[in-house]
Amino acid sequence: MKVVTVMKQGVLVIRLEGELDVCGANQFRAAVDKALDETGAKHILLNMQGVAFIDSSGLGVILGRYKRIDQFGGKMVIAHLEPQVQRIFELAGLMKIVTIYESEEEALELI
Amino acid sequence: MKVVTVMKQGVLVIRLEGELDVCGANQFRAAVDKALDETGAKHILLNMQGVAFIDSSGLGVILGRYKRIDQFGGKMVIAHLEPQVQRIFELAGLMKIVTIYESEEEALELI
Amino acid sequence: MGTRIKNQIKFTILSLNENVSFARAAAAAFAAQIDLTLTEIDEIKVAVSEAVSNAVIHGYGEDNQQENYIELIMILYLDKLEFTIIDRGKGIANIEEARQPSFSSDPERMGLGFVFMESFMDELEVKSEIKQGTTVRMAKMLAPVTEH
Amino acid sequence: MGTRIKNQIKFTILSLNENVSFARAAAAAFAAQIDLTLTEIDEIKVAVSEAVSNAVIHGYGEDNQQENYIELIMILYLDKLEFTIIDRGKGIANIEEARQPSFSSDPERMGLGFVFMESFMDELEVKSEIKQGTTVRMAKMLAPVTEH
Ligand SMILES: Nc1ncnc2c1ncn2[C@@H]1O[C@H](COP(=O)(O)OP(=O)(O)O)[C@@H](O)[C@H]1O
Ligand SMILES: Nc1ncnc2c1ncn2[C@@H]1O[C@H](COP(=O)(O)OP(=O)(O)O)[C@@H](O)[C@H]1O
Repeated sequence: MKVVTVMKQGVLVIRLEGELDVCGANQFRAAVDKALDETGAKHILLNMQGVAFIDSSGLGVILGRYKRIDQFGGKMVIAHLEPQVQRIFELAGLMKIVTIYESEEEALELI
Repeated sequence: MKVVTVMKQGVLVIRLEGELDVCGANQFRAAVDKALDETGAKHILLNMQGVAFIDSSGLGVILGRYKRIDQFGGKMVIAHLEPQVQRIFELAGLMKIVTIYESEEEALELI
Repeated sequence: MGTRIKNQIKFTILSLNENVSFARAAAAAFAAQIDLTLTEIDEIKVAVSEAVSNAVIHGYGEDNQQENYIELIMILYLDKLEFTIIDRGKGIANIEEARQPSFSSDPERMGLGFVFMESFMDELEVKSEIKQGTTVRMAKMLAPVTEH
Repeated sequence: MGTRIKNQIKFTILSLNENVSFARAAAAAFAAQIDLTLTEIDEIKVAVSEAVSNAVIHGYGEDNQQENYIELIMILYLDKLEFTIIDRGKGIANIEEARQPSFSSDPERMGLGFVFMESFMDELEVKSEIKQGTTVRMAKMLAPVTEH
């Protein structure tokens, strides 16, 4: 799993590449928690274009980061969700707490 | 392995898709021998654009078809050879008996 | 019908997070020999991923030893594709409770593993014994093919 | 150095032409855990494909029975990636002769299997006994990594 984090208009943008399973989830957690600590960002934009696989371990870390920013009123938005990944999001009820956008630009504008 | 055979300007054009291993080789042999029987074609053009893997079983059937048409003065030309497949061709000395072209059109023109 | 084995692959992996993706890829490669849709293959990948992750995370847990093996048996029958995942780890005390949606013994996890296995496969059977280990058998039924 | 096992996967497949691609994909998936070039992964795929094809074609031959198993053991050491392919088939009478370029007991084949295994791997060891079977062990050395 490749995790790239970058600040854009005060939002922590996270670009993921690879499979978000138990391994990917560990790498994701470490990278994002470090970035949140360092930047103090309130909102998260998750660019999932490079993620073709996710399972419940992957969902768990996304939900965990959501909970972390939610307690300070932060929002989580997602750009580029692959159909098979979206299906898993739906099954897990995650669509209720995050908003999905077509592109990073659109997501940044509307956050 | 998907094997499509079509006659073009008197040449038997064979388009391959998949991995040319022992399984692919069996399917290739059956399809090409049938097409040679039915069309009586003299020359063969092998379009290898869809082949990303070949091993010695795959090489073996190509060489076998070459021998079959060679005894009647036929030629075998190849279009679109992937680099990793070309490497195997070189190691096996097959480059000496077949000519490689960039595209099917070029190969058909120059056969 | 249904009992004849058409193909079978059995493998043993060390209990490591890194091997979950391997198991998933192997399951997808095994499934590729039959004509499934991409969605069906994705479903199999998720289900196998959940079962193998559980063996690594819950079955063997922190106890990452060189002798912690997970066995994965893949069998193609005429009418179904079956995956059995076996660990010799700590076992499940209450299987019924474990299979409930949202139940997890780990507060950091979602308790959706068994839910996904259920939703994505047509059969799911869990056997477990404390300190002996856990066996999860799951299968996807295949559309009958007319032989020609 | 070199003896510590970092990861290990063992699997058993039925001797079927269709399983050669499976074995190859599994080898590539196992190799993917280390930082190899695409060319190196292609080389491993060819070498494993040759050894498993030989087990199916020569080891068990026409004798396609339900009990014909091929074992594939993949081990990652600190300094090398090793693949061992074992069949319990008919064995090789003269190993030295069999390893010669262009030697094949089958006129339809090229006799290049062992040549490719030699060229693409850094170690190749063949053990065989008539009617007992054949074991091919091959390894690719890994560039030393500086740990940080
Ligand atoms: N192989 C296993 N060995 C021991 N316990 C297991 C195993 N698989 C599942 N469990 C138990 O069942 C619970 C529910 O599993 P699951 O639905 O996959 O959710 P999760 O993995 O998110 O906890 C786990 O939290 C664990 O306590
Ligand atoms: N696993 C095996 N069991 C029995 N014989 C084998 C095995 N592997 C190789 N051989 C013998 O060695 C010969 C050379 O093998 P190889 O170099 O792979 O060429 P090819 O497969 O084209 O014949 C084979 O023709 C066969 O006689």
